[in-house]
Amino acid sequence: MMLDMVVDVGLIALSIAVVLCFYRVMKGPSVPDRALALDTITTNFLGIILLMAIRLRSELYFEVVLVLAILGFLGTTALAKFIAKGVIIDRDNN
Amino acid sequence: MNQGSIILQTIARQALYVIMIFSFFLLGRGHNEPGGGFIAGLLSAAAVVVLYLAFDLAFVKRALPIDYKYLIALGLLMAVGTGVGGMLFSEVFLNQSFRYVHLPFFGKLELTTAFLFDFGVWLVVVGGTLTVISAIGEE
Amino acid sequence: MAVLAPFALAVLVPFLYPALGRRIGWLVALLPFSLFVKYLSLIPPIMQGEPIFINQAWIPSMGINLTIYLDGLSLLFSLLITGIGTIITVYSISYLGAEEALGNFYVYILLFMGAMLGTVQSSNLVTLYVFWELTSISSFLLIGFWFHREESKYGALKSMLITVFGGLAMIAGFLFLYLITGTFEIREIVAQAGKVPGSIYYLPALVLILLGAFTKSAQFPFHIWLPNAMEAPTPISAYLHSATMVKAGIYLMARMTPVLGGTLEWFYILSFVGMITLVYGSFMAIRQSDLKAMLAFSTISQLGLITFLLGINTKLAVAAAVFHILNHATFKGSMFLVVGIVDHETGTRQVDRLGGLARLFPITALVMMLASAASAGLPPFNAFISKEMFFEATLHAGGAPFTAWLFPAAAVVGSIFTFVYSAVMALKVFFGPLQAGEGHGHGSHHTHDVSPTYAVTHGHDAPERAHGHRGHDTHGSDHGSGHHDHEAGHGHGGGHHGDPWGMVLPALALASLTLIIGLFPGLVEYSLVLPAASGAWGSAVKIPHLALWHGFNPPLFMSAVVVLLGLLGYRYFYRLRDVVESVQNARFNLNVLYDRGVDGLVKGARWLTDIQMTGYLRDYLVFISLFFIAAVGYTVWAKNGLKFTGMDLAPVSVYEYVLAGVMVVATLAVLWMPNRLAAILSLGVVGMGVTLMFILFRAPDLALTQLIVEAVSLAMFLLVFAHLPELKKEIVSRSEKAINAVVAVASGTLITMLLISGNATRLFDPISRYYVENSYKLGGGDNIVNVILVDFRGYDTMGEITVVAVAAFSVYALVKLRPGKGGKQR
Amino acid sequence: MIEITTSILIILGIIFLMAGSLGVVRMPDFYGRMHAAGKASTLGVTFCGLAALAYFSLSQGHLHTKLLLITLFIFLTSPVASHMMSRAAYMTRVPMWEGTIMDEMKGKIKGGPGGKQDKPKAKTQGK
Repeated sequence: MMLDMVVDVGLIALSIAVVLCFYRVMKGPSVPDRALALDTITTNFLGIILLMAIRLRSELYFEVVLVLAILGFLGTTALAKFIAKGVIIDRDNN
Repeated sequence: MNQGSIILQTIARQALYVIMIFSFFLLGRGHNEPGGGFIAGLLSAAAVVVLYLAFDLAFVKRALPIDYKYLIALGLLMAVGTGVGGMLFSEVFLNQSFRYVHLPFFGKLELTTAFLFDFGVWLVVVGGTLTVISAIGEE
Repeated sequence: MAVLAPFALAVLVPFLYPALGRRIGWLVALLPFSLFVKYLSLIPPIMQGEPIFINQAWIPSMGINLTIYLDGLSLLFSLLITGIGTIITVYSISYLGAEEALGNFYVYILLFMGAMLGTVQSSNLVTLYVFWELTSISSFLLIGFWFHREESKYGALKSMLITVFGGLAMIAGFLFLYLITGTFEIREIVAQAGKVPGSIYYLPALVLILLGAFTKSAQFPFHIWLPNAMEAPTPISAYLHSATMVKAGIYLMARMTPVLGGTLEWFYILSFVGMITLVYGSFMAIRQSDLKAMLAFSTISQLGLITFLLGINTKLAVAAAVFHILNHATFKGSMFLVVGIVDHETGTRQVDRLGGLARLFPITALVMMLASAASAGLPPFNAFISKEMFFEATLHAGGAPFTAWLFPAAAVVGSIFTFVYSAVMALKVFFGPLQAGEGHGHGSHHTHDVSPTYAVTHGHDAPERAHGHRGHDTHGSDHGSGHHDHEAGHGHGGGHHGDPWGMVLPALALASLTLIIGLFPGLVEYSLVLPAASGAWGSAVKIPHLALWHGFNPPLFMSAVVVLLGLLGYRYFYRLRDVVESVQNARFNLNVLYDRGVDGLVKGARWLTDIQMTGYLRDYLVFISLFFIAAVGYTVWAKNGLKFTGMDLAPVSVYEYVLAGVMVVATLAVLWMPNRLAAILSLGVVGMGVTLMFILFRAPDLALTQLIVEAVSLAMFLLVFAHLPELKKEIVSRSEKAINAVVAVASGTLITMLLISGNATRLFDPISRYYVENSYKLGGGDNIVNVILVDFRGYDTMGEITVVAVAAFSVYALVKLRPGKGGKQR
Repeated sequence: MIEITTSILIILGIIFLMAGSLGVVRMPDFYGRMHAAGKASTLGVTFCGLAALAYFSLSQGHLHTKLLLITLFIFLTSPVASHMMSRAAYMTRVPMWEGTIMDEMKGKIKGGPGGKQDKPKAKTQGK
């Protein structure tokens, strides 16, 4: 099956991408680097899960994808605010 | 309006609705496909946290004037209520029953007491998480 | 059910009290009275020997059910409880002023009554134990009724500690019995009584159950709590600590006689403990200066007497014991009530300060005469008959040769002392020289209730006393202050003395019983004593006819000796007391032992907590994991549960290896991360890895939950870090790091081993098959995981959400209640 | 037909995702990496999403709305996350690559390099 073969290649490629980003998480001189690398890992995971969904032809995984997307977004934004201002939920700064 | 980035605020407004719909969706079908009170609850809490991130406490307090602790209490009441409800029909405590109802538009809909129980769980989880987050946030 | 009625009323009392005020006493008295009548009506059927049996399943699976079994023995006790209960409640209406917390007083009394009825009537050992502990609790509440007084609290705590300790021993004994006979039902145990003495569990069961009985009935080593229990209001002392509660131990021994009795151990333990308590109790009674304490020790000695009789374990002895239980309740109860009146009227209970009250309280004096004469065992009274039977029993006790003379001798000595202190209480207090008990005495023991005090010699120009009730009470009670002062002052003029009818009548009723039973024993013999004795003995008991006169026989001779020496003792009472005083040395007495024991316990507990509570979360973790490794590691090693063979492992594809590799690297990375933030991030990677694993193994639900847990914990970390001080890396000593490393590695390997062996052993077929099959049929949903979560295991989920709720509230409280930065309290 | 379109979309997705990851690794300073992560990966995931969408919609005959919503959501939020991260990095003066020619943002963001120093950039302000 041509499609399955493509999906497998894709999976392997994405795994390599994850390992690459993981390298950045390890090395990353500054904290934002690490955070960004982690964000990219999450995005790669999204890709992997989507490919898995196609590979296994089941629709169960879309929930996981969306939840992962939301939480990735949430995590990174919280991290960003934390790095920038040291406080995540500010009282009222207008 | 505040020092927070404008982009985040606009996105936050849209994202909030998407996440909320999705969490209700998850809650609703919990019985048959993956979903359920816990996950839905946390997702709704995540949605509100996005708001917290984008805007500040005062804004969110105005937007969501409810005190989260009441949510917890309501959730517990509902969960235990469904349990006790079972006993009224001389069933064992927390025994669930389910009926199939045919709504004109939606087709077969399954009404289960489990959903009420799940809804209770949902309320508790949302209330709990947000109480903690707002408590620490206000610190 | 009769047993539950008191509890029901106890629940109602708090609501009725505001409405009825003081009159609630009458309503409350109605209940025991109606029960008393009901039990009286039960006497005929029980006399014919068919006990009443009601079975109500409580925890059927464990063989514990609420069974009420009313035979002669329990009927006697029920009558005692309800009869004296009525008298006490009526008495306390006039005894306790309006300001006292009457509401909960009556609740406690009813609680106690229900508990006592439950104890004597339940035929299931566990239910009996439950009620038994309930009596301890209600006695704790009642002793500590005047909770603002130091002595009450001390007394209550002491009695609670000792009786509950005994109770625990008793339940252990019951479990042994359960091991032997395989049932909790007393009747079945009695049926298999033959098997019990033979089995190896017999001795521990006997000792433990006796421990429970001895602590409750204040036998020799454990009697120390009874004198301190005198801090309770006098009606309570009369009810609990003389007539009913302390008899629970006796009831238990009587009930266990057919099962545990009949062996040498039973004979020696019981008779010797009983004998020592009898002599020691009466011996110490003489020494007491406070009337109530004297009565307390006399109760101890009388209980010793009954235990002594149960120890002798002949038909006559058991009958004598049962008969004496009845008599003791009558005369000791009335003596307490009289002391209550004396204390209530004169404000003091010091023997030396009281005298010549007969002229002031003629009827009370009469009652006291009746009661103390009975207690001394003089002829026309009921106690004389039971003492005669007691002497008779000691003569034919059997057992070792030396007991043949020791028992009677001890009996006589005990009775002499009893005679002396009864005489003192009656003659000296009421007929001795009129002493100016002006009541300035601040006896440590006397109560401080609202009594208008009388200066014995100086009249108190109170207005004409309204008859019988306390309408004239002119001044509020000072019961707030610890000691008792007298606003009554010493107005001169004719004193209006007379007996407080509200209190005298009940006492008179009880005391008159001693005379009635004494003169017409037959009345009581067949209806109560014999059925009760046969209940205790396990088979019908026939004893010579109860009568005042049995002709010239050794017991009569012994009684004569007792009377003679008793009078002599009374004559030289003070010299006798000095002799007794000298014997008693303060250092080694049991009370000090008890106090030192309790303090030692508290100090030990504090020492233990100090070691553990170092304040560092890290130390707690180390403690926990160390304990985990020790416990689990040992059991696994001991049971050599580790199996590495026979594992049907799923094929591990390349993909999983890569993922596993990434996760391992990420976990190790956490150690070397420069700052905390980076550490959590790499933890995040591990979390993602786990989620992916779930996805690989096609478990979307689990993946979702794992994801969410990841995200929330990440958020929590960030929130908390925002407040933590900005220290990059704690400087942790090398040794501490080593320990942590060792602990981490050890627990890691242990868990992996467990998992592997867990996977290998296939003891039960996996539960999943059950869930798969009927999750749709029963639960109505085809998402098995959720159906389990909500339906099959609904209870756990409910528990979990309660935990979530509690956690949220506690975090909120912790954060909010912290003193604010500016020290302002939120 | 379904397989061809899905495969093409998948390959596109993978290319962009790989590019993104490579960029994150290879780029000299944070801001370069941010470009790669922000743009390339998001595009990559969107393509994967479209692939899945195409596959399931075509095989089931009706447009798979849920998947559409998800892809849209990712497409929306991922760049914002990168944006926030870069803002944070800029405010905490993460060093730029020495070869940067011009910094258009100098002085515009509070706390950034050259910005108006009214608020100390202390990690934790006094609450």
